[in-house]
Amino acid sequence: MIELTNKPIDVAKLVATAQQPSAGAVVLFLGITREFTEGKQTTTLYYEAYEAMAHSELTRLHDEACKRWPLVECRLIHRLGEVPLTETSVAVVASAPHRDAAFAAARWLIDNIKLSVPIWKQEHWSDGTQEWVHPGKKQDG
Amino acid sequence: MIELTNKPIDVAKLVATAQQPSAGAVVLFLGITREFTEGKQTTTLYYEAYEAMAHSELTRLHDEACKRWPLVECRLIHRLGEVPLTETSVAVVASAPHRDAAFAAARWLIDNIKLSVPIWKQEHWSDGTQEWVHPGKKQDG
Amino acid sequence: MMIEVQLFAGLREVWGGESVTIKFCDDATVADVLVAVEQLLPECESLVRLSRVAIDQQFASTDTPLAGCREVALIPPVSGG
Amino acid sequence: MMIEVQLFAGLREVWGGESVTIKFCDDATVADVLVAVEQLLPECESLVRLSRVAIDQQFASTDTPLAGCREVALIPPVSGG
Repeated sequence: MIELTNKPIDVAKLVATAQQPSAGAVVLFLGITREFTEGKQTTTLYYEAYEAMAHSELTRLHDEACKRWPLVECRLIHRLGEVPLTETSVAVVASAPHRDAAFAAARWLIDNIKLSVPIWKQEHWSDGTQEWVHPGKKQDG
Repeated sequence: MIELTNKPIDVAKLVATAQQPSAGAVVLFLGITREFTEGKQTTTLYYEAYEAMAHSELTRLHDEACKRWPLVECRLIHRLGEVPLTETSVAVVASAPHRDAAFAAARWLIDNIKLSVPIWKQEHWSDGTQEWVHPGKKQDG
Repeated sequence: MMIEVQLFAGLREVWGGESVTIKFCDDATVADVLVAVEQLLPECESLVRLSRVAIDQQFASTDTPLAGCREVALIPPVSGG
Repeated sequence: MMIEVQLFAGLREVWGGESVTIKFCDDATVADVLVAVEQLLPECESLVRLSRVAIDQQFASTDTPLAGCREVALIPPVSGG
Protein backbone atom coordinates (compact mmCIF):
# COMPACT_ATOMS: atom_id res chain seq x y z
CA MET A 1 0.00 0.00 0.00
CA ILE A 2 1.34 3.42 -0.90
CA GLU A 3 -0.08 6.84 -0.13
CA LEU A 4 0.53 10.55 -0.68
CA THR A 5 -1.26 12.69 1.88
CA ASN A 6 -1.55 16.27 3.07
CA LYS A 7 -2.39 15.18 6.61
CA PRO A 8 -0.21 14.06 9.52
CA ILE A 9 0.80 10.38 9.23
CA ASP A 10 -0.79 8.09 11.82
CA VAL A 11 2.24 6.04 12.84
CA ALA A 12 0.43 3.84 15.38
CA LYS A 13 -2.09 2.73 12.76
CA LEU A 14 0.66 2.15 10.21
CA VAL A 15 2.69 -0.08 12.53
CA ALA A 16 -0.44 -1.98 13.59
CA THR A 17 -1.15 -2.95 9.97
CA ALA A 18 2.28 -4.60 9.82
CA GLN A 19 1.69 -6.72 12.93
CA GLN A 20 0.28 -9.83 11.30
CA PRO A 21 0.49 -13.43 12.54
CA SER A 22 3.03 -14.56 9.94
CA ALA A 23 5.43 -11.72 10.82
CA GLY A 24 8.05 -11.87 13.56
CA ALA A 25 9.80 -8.56 12.84
CA VAL A 26 8.60 -5.07 12.01
CA VAL A 27 10.91 -2.23 10.93
CA LEU A 28 9.58 1.31 10.72
CA PHE A 29 11.55 4.20 9.26
CA LEU A 30 10.42 7.78 9.70
CA GLY A 31 11.94 10.81 8.05
CA ILE A 32 11.14 13.79 10.26
CA THR A 33 11.70 17.54 9.95
CA ARG A 34 15.06 18.34 11.57
CA GLU A 35 15.76 21.77 13.03
CA PHE A 36 19.42 22.17 12.08
CA THR A 37 21.24 21.40 8.81
CA GLU A 38 24.91 22.31 8.61
CA GLY A 39 24.44 25.02 11.19
CA LYS A 40 21.39 26.59 9.53
CA GLN A 41 18.08 26.62 11.37
CA THR A 42 14.90 25.34 9.75
CA THR A 43 11.58 26.92 10.71
CA THR A 44 9.46 24.51 8.69
CA LEU A 45 9.52 22.42 5.51
CA TYR A 46 7.19 22.20 2.54
CA TYR A 47 7.03 19.23 0.17
CA GLU A 48 5.86 19.35 -3.44
CA ALA A 49 5.35 16.31 -5.68
CA TYR A 50 4.79 15.44 -9.29
CA GLU A 51 1.92 13.48 -7.84
CA ALA A 52 0.96 11.07 -10.60
CA MET A 53 4.57 10.02 -11.17
CA ALA A 54 5.39 9.94 -7.44
CA HIS A 55 2.50 7.56 -7.01
CA SER A 56 3.71 5.27 -9.77
CA GLU A 57 7.37 5.37 -8.58
CA LEU A 58 6.34 4.53 -5.02
CA THR A 59 4.25 1.66 -6.36
CA ARG A 60 7.20 0.40 -8.43
CA LEU A 61 9.50 0.49 -5.39
CA HIS A 62 6.89 -1.22 -3.21
CA ASP A 63 6.42 -4.02 -5.73
CA GLU A 64 10.16 -4.43 -6.26
CA ALA A 65 10.74 -4.72 -2.50
CA CYS A 66 8.02 -7.37 -2.26
CA LYS A 67 9.81 -9.34 -4.98
CA ARG A 68 13.25 -9.05 -3.36
CA TRP A 69 12.24 -9.92 0.20
CA PRO A 70 9.57 -12.18 1.75
CA LEU A 71 7.53 -9.32 3.22
CA VAL A 72 4.31 -9.83 5.11
CA GLU A 73 3.36 -6.16 4.87
CA CYS A 74 4.94 -3.14 3.22
CA ARG A 75 3.61 0.41 3.31
CA LEU A 76 5.03 3.70 2.07
CA ILE A 77 3.50 7.05 2.94
CA HIS A 78 4.82 10.50 2.01
CA ARG A 79 3.28 13.67 3.35
CA LEU A 80 3.03 16.75 1.10
CA GLY A 81 2.57 20.42 1.90
CA GLU A 82 3.89 21.76 5.19
CA VAL A 83 5.62 19.35 7.58
CA PRO A 84 6.50 21.18 10.83
CA LEU A 85 9.54 20.42 13.01
CA THR A 86 9.64 16.86 14.44
CA GLU A 87 6.69 15.74 12.30
CA THR A 88 6.93 12.87 9.82
CA SER A 89 7.46 13.56 6.13
CA VAL A 90 7.93 9.93 5.07
CA ALA A 91 7.10 6.62 6.71
CA VAL A 92 8.23 3.19 5.53
CA VAL A 93 7.11 0.07 7.33
CA ALA A 94 8.10 -3.49 6.44
CA SER A 95 7.26 -6.67 8.30
CA ALA A 96 8.63 -10.15 7.61
CA PRO A 97 8.99 -13.51 9.34
CA HIS A 98 12.58 -12.58 10.33
CA ARG A 99 14.42 -9.31 10.91
CA ASP A 100 17.01 -9.51 8.11
CA ALA A 101 14.34 -9.04 5.45
CA ALA A 102 12.47 -6.32 7.35
CA PHE A 103 15.63 -4.26 7.93
CA ALA A 104 16.95 -4.74 4.39
CA ALA A 105 13.65 -3.83 2.76
CA ALA A 106 13.07 -0.72 4.89
CA ARG A 107 16.60 0.52 4.20
CA TRP A 108 16.42 -0.20 0.47
CA LEU A 109 13.03 1.51 0.22
CA ILE A 110 14.03 4.77 1.88
CA ASP A 111 17.32 4.89 -0.06
CA ASN A 112 15.43 4.49 -3.33
CA ILE A 113 12.61 6.86 -2.40
CA LYS A 114 15.31 9.49 -1.94
CA LEU A 115 16.80 8.70 -5.35
CA SER A 116 13.87 8.36 -7.67
CA VAL A 117 10.52 9.56 -6.36
CA PRO A 118 9.69 13.04 -7.76
CA ILE A 119 9.13 14.88 -4.50
CA TRP A 120 11.00 18.02 -3.45
CA LYS A 121 11.39 19.82 -0.18
CA GLN A 122 11.57 23.54 0.34
CA GLU A 123 13.52 24.73 3.36
CA HIS A 124 12.15 27.69 5.26
CA TRP A 125 15.18 29.03 7.09
CA SER A 126 15.08 31.02 10.30
CA ASP A 127 16.50 34.07 8.47
CA GLY A 128 13.26 34.29 6.48
CA THR A 129 14.64 32.86 3.23
CA GLN A 130 13.26 29.84 1.39
CA GLU A 131 15.15 27.33 -0.71
CA TRP A 132 14.19 24.34 -2.87
CA VAL A 133 16.55 21.48 -2.10
CA HIS A 134 18.16 19.80 -5.11
CA PRO A 135 20.98 17.45 -4.05
CA GLY A 136 24.16 17.95 -6.08
CA LYS A 137 23.18 21.44 -7.17
CA LYS A 138 25.83 24.12 -7.15
CA GLN A 139 24.61 27.65 -6.49
CA ASP A 140 23.74 29.27 -9.80
CA GLY A 141 24.52 32.89 -10.56
CA MET B 1 15.88 4.68 28.61
CA ILE B 2 15.36 0.97 29.10
CA GLU B 3 12.38 -0.87 30.52
CA LEU B 4 11.11 -4.34 31.40
CA THR B 5 7.34 -4.49 31.60
CA ASN B 6 4.48 -6.94 31.97
CA LYS B 7 2.12 -4.70 30.02
CA PRO B 8 1.60 -4.17 26.28
CA ILE B 9 4.16 -1.78 24.81
CA ASP B 10 2.76 1.58 23.69
CA VAL B 11 4.48 1.94 20.32
CA ALA B 12 2.98 5.31 19.44
CA LYS B 13 4.29 6.86 22.63
CA LEU B 14 7.67 5.24 22.15
CA VAL B 15 8.09 6.60 18.62
CA ALA B 16 6.89 10.05 19.71
CA THR B 17 9.70 10.27 22.29
CA ALA B 18 12.21 9.79 19.49
CA GLN B 19 10.80 12.63 17.37
CA GLN B 20 12.95 15.46 18.64
CA PRO B 21 14.03 18.62 16.76
CA SER B 22 17.66 17.55 16.30
CA ALA B 23 16.63 14.21 14.73
CA GLY B 24 15.94 13.67 11.03
CA ALA B 25 15.52 9.89 11.09
CA VAL B 26 13.76 7.44 13.39
CA VAL B 27 14.11 3.67 13.15
CA LEU B 28 11.82 1.41 15.16
CA PHE B 29 12.28 -2.34 15.42
CA LEU B 30 9.57 -4.56 16.88
CA GLY B 31 9.89 -8.25 17.62
CA ILE B 32 6.37 -9.68 17.55
CA THR B 33 4.91 -13.10 18.32
CA ARG B 34 4.85 -15.08 15.06
CA GLU B 35 2.34 -17.85 14.51
CA PHE B 36 4.49 -20.33 12.56
CA THR B 37 8.08 -21.47 13.14
CA GLU B 38 9.43 -24.18 10.87
CA GLY B 39 5.94 -25.49 10.23
CA LYS B 40 4.93 -25.61 13.92
CA GLN B 41 2.07 -23.43 15.12
CA THR B 42 2.45 -21.15 18.13
CA THR B 43 -0.57 -20.47 20.33
CA THR B 44 1.15 -17.93 22.54
CA LEU B 45 4.58 -17.07 24.01
CA TYR B 46 5.78 -16.44 27.55
CA TYR B 47 8.96 -14.55 28.40
CA GLU B 48 10.97 -14.98 31.60
CA ALA B 49 13.94 -12.84 32.63
CA TYR B 50 16.73 -12.75 35.13
CA GLU B 51 15.40 -9.28 35.76
CA ALA B 52 18.21 -7.54 37.61
CA MET B 53 20.81 -8.71 35.11
CA ALA B 54 18.54 -8.11 32.08
CA HIS B 55 18.15 -4.55 33.26
CA SER B 56 21.89 -4.04 33.59
CA GLU B 57 22.64 -5.73 30.22
CA LEU B 58 20.05 -3.58 28.45
CA THR B 59 21.55 -0.49 30.07
CA ARG B 60 25.03 -1.55 28.96
CA LEU B 61 23.85 -2.03 25.35
CA HIS B 62 21.97 1.28 25.40
CA ASP B 63 25.03 3.16 26.64
CA GLU B 64 27.34 1.41 24.17
CA ALA B 65 25.02 2.32 21.26
CA CYS B 66 24.98 5.94 22.38
CA LYS B 67 28.80 5.91 22.32
CA ARG B 68 29.03 4.29 18.88
CA TRP B 69 26.47 6.45 17.10
CA PRO B 70 25.30 10.09 17.45
CA LEU B 71 21.83 9.19 18.71
CA VAL B 72 19.27 11.77 19.69
CA GLU B 73 17.10 9.21 21.49
CA CYS B 74 17.45 5.51 22.17
CA ARG B 75 14.93 3.33 24.00
CA LEU B 76 14.76 -0.39 24.61
CA ILE B 77 11.69 -2.10 26.03
CA HIS B 78 11.17 -5.84 26.57
CA ARG B 79 7.84 -7.26 27.64
CA LEU B 80 7.75 -10.22 30.06
CA GLY B 81 5.06 -12.77 30.83
CA GLU B 82 2.58 -13.68 28.09
CA VAL B 83 2.91 -12.01 24.68
CA PRO B 84 0.02 -13.11 22.44
CA LEU B 85 0.22 -13.53 18.66
CA THR B 86 1.09 -10.31 16.74
CA GLU B 87 1.87 -8.41 19.95
CA THR B 88 5.25 -6.84 20.64
CA SER B 89 7.80 -8.63 22.82
CA VAL B 90 10.66 -6.21 22.21
CA ALA B 91 10.82 -2.66 20.89
CA VAL B 92 13.98 -0.75 19.95
CA VAL B 93 13.79 2.84 18.81
CA ALA B 94 16.73 4.98 17.74
CA SER B 95 16.67 8.49 16.33
CA ALA B 96 19.59 10.43 14.89
CA PRO B 97 20.26 13.44 12.67
CA HIS B 98 20.70 11.07 9.68
CA ARG B 99 19.42 7.60 8.83
CA ASP B 100 22.72 5.69 8.68
CA ALA B 101 23.17 6.00 12.44
CA ALA B 102 19.54 5.26 13.27
CA PHE B 103 19.49 2.08 11.15
CA ALA B 104 22.91 0.87 12.34
CA ALA B 105 22.10 1.42 16.01
CA ALA B 106 18.68 -0.27 15.87
CA ARG B 107 20.15 -3.27 14.08
CA TRP B 108 23.13 -3.57 16.41
CA LEU B 109 20.88 -3.26 19.47
CA ILE B 110 18.44 -6.00 18.52
CA ASP B 111 21.28 -8.31 17.43
CA ASN B 112 23.00 -7.85 20.78
CA ILE B 113 19.81 -8.06 22.83
CA LYS B 114 19.32 -11.49 21.26
CA LEU B 115 22.88 -12.51 22.17
CA SER B 116 23.40 -11.30 25.69
CA VAL B 117 20.30 -10.19 27.58
CA PRO B 118 19.12 -12.95 29.98
CA ILE B 119 15.55 -13.32 28.75
CA TRP B 120 14.02 -16.57 27.55
CA LYS B 121 10.89 -17.40 25.62
CA GLN B 122 8.66 -20.38 26.13
CA GLU B 123 6.77 -21.60 23.10
CA HIS B 124 3.23 -22.79 23.62
CA TRP B 125 2.60 -25.00 20.59
CA SER B 126 -0.80 -25.74 19.12
CA ASP B 127 -0.41 -29.45 20.06
CA GLY B 128 -0.57 -28.44 23.72
CA THR B 129 3.16 -28.84 24.45
CA GLN B 130 5.41 -26.13 25.85
CA GLU B 131 9.11 -25.61 25.20
CA TRP B 132 11.76 -23.23 26.50
CA VAL B 133 13.79 -21.94 23.58
CA HIS B 134 17.57 -22.18 23.92
CA PRO B 135 19.30 -21.47 20.59
CA GLY B 136 21.95 -24.05 19.74
CA LYS B 137 20.48 -26.66 22.03
CA LYS B 138 20.26 -30.23 20.81
CA GLN B 139 17.37 -32.24 22.17
CA ASP B 140 18.48 -33.98 25.36
CA GLY B 141 17.50 -37.53 26.17
CA MET C 1 5.28 20.05 -32.78
CA MET C 2 4.40 21.95 -29.60
CA ILE C 3 5.21 20.15 -26.34
CA GLU C 4 4.21 21.23 -22.87
CA VAL C 5 7.05 20.51 -20.42
CA GLN C 6 6.06 20.36 -16.75
CA LEU C 7 8.38 22.07 -14.27
CA PHE C 8 8.79 21.53 -10.54
CA ALA C 9 10.40 22.96 -7.42
CA GLY C 10 13.40 25.20 -8.14
CA LEU C 11 12.74 25.22 -11.90
CA ARG C 12 9.08 26.09 -11.45
CA GLU C 13 10.03 28.87 -9.07
CA VAL C 14 12.50 30.49 -11.50
CA TRP C 15 10.20 30.09 -14.52
CA GLY C 16 7.19 31.34 -12.54
CA GLY C 17 4.78 28.75 -13.89
CA GLU C 18 3.93 25.05 -13.74
CA SER C 19 4.87 24.33 -17.35
CA VAL C 20 6.40 25.77 -20.46
CA THR C 21 5.31 25.04 -24.03
CA ILE C 22 8.19 24.65 -26.48
CA LYS C 23 8.28 24.02 -30.24
CA PHE C 24 10.31 20.95 -31.28
CA CYS C 25 11.14 19.24 -34.60
CA ASP C 26 9.12 16.07 -35.20
CA ASP C 27 12.20 13.90 -34.60
CA ALA C 28 13.20 15.62 -31.36
CA THR C 29 14.28 13.54 -28.40
CA VAL C 30 14.59 13.90 -24.64
CA ALA C 31 18.05 15.41 -25.13
CA ASP C 32 16.45 18.30 -27.01
CA VAL C 33 14.14 19.02 -24.06
CA LEU C 34 17.16 19.51 -21.82
CA VAL C 35 18.84 21.83 -24.34
CA ALA C 36 15.67 23.87 -24.89
CA VAL C 37 14.96 24.39 -21.18
CA GLU C 38 18.59 25.28 -20.55
CA GLN C 39 18.36 28.02 -23.20
CA LEU C 40 15.06 29.22 -21.77
CA LEU C 41 16.32 29.37 -18.19
CA PRO C 42 20.05 30.16 -18.45
CA GLU C 43 20.12 31.05 -14.73
CA CYS C 44 19.21 27.40 -14.02
CA GLU C 45 21.92 25.89 -16.21
CA SER C 46 23.54 23.72 -13.55
CA LEU C 47 20.17 22.56 -12.22
CA VAL C 48 18.88 21.61 -15.68
CA ARG C 49 22.08 19.65 -16.34
CA LEU C 50 21.39 17.61 -13.19
CA SER C 51 17.76 16.99 -14.18
CA ARG C 52 16.19 13.94 -15.75
CA VAL C 53 13.23 13.90 -18.14
CA ALA C 54 10.12 11.84 -17.48
CA ILE C 55 7.94 10.76 -20.40
CA ASP C 56 4.46 9.65 -19.44
CA GLN C 57 5.53 9.51 -15.79
CA GLN C 58 8.61 7.34 -16.30
CA PHE C 59 12.25 8.37 -16.43
CA ALA C 60 13.37 8.33 -20.08
CA SER C 61 16.83 8.01 -21.63
CA THR C 62 18.14 10.96 -23.63
CA ASP C 63 17.56 9.27 -27.01
CA THR C 64 13.84 8.65 -26.40
CA PRO C 65 11.75 10.37 -29.14
CA LEU C 66 9.15 12.93 -28.05
CA ALA C 67 6.70 12.12 -30.84
CA GLY C 68 3.56 10.44 -29.52
CA CYS C 69 4.21 11.04 -25.85
CA ARG C 70 1.37 12.42 -23.74
CA GLU C 71 3.22 13.96 -20.78
CA VAL C 72 6.72 15.43 -20.57
CA ALA C 73 8.25 16.60 -17.30
CA LEU C 74 11.65 17.87 -16.25
CA ILE C 75 12.67 16.27 -12.94
CA PRO C 76 15.38 18.16 -11.05
CA PRO C 77 17.26 16.21 -8.35
CA VAL C 78 14.65 14.98 -5.86
CA SER C 79 14.70 15.65 -2.13
CA GLY C 80 11.74 13.78 -0.71
CA GLY C 81 12.08 11.49 2.25
CA MET D 1 31.49 -22.80 51.06
CA MET D 2 27.81 -23.08 50.14
CA ILE D 3 26.78 -21.19 47.01
CA GLU D 4 23.25 -20.65 45.75
CA VAL D 5 23.16 -20.91 41.94
CA GLN D 6 20.14 -19.33 40.26
CA LEU D 7 18.53 -21.30 37.44
CA PHE D 8 16.29 -20.11 34.60
CA ALA D 9 14.02 -21.30 31.81
CA GLY D 10 14.76 -24.89 30.69
CA LEU D 11 17.16 -25.53 33.58
CA ARG D 12 14.71 -24.22 36.17
CA GLU D 13 11.99 -26.36 34.66
CA VAL D 14 14.02 -29.59 34.86
CA TRP D 15 15.36 -28.84 38.34
CA GLY D 16 11.91 -27.79 39.58
CA GLY D 17 13.12 -24.76 41.52
CA GLU D 18 14.55 -21.27 41.07
CA SER D 19 17.95 -22.09 42.52
CA VAL D 20 20.16 -24.87 43.79
CA THR D 21 22.61 -24.62 46.68
CA ILE D 22 25.90 -26.44 46.12
CA LYS D 23 28.96 -26.93 48.30
CA PHE D 24 32.26 -25.77 46.73
CA CYS D 25 35.90 -25.67 47.84
CA ASP D 26 37.09 -22.20 48.85
CA ASP D 27 39.20 -21.87 45.69
CA ALA D 28 36.42 -22.96 43.32
CA THR D 29 35.86 -21.07 40.07
CA VAL D 30 33.09 -20.55 37.53
CA ALA D 31 34.25 -23.73 35.74
CA ASP D 32 33.37 -25.72 38.87
CA VAL D 33 29.81 -24.36 38.81
CA LEU D 34 29.32 -25.75 35.32
CA VAL D 35 30.70 -29.16 36.31
CA ALA D 36 28.57 -29.30 39.48
CA VAL D 37 25.30 -28.42 37.75
CA GLU D 38 26.03 -30.87 34.95
CA GLN D 39 26.42 -33.65 37.53
CA LEU D 40 23.26 -32.54 39.30
CA LEU D 41 21.17 -32.40 36.12
CA PRO D 42 22.63 -35.03 33.80
CA GLU D 43 19.53 -34.84 31.58
CA CYS D 44 20.52 -31.21 30.83
CA GLU D 45 24.13 -31.97 29.91
CA SER D 46 24.06 -30.35 26.47
CA LEU D 47 22.18 -27.30 27.73
CA VAL D 48 24.56 -26.75 30.65
CA ARG D 49 27.52 -26.99 28.27
CA LEU D 50 26.00 -24.16 26.21
CA SER D 51 25.38 -22.04 29.31
CA ARG D 52 27.37 -19.12 30.66
CA VAL D 53 27.77 -18.18 34.32
CA ALA D 54 26.97 -14.71 35.61
CA ILE D 55 28.62 -13.44 38.78
CA ASP D 56 26.93 -10.47 40.39
CA GLN D 57 24.86 -9.98 37.23
CA GLN D 58 27.76 -9.94 34.76
CA PHE D 59 28.99 -12.71 32.49
CA ALA D 60 32.13 -14.21 34.03
CA SER D 61 35.02 -16.15 32.45
CA THR D 62 35.52 -19.75 33.58
CA ASP D 63 38.58 -18.93 35.73
CA THR D 64 36.75 -16.34 37.85
CA PRO D 65 36.87 -17.35 41.55
CA LEU D 66 33.58 -17.80 43.40
CA ALA D 67 34.88 -16.57 46.77
CA GLY D 68 33.37 -13.25 47.73
CA CYS D 69 30.71 -13.12 45.05
CA ARG D 70 27.17 -12.22 46.10
CA GLU D 71 25.08 -13.67 43.26
CA VAL D 72 25.76 -16.64 40.98
CA ALA D 73 23.51 -17.56 38.07
CA LEU D 74 23.62 -20.09 35.27
CA ILE D 75 22.55 -18.47 32.00
CA PRO D 76 21.43 -20.93 29.33
CA PRO D 77 21.35 -19.62 25.71
CA VAL D 78 19.01 -16.63 25.68
CA SER D 79 15.98 -16.24 23.42
CA GLY D 80 14.58 -12.81 24.17
CA GLY D 81 13.80 -10.37 21.40
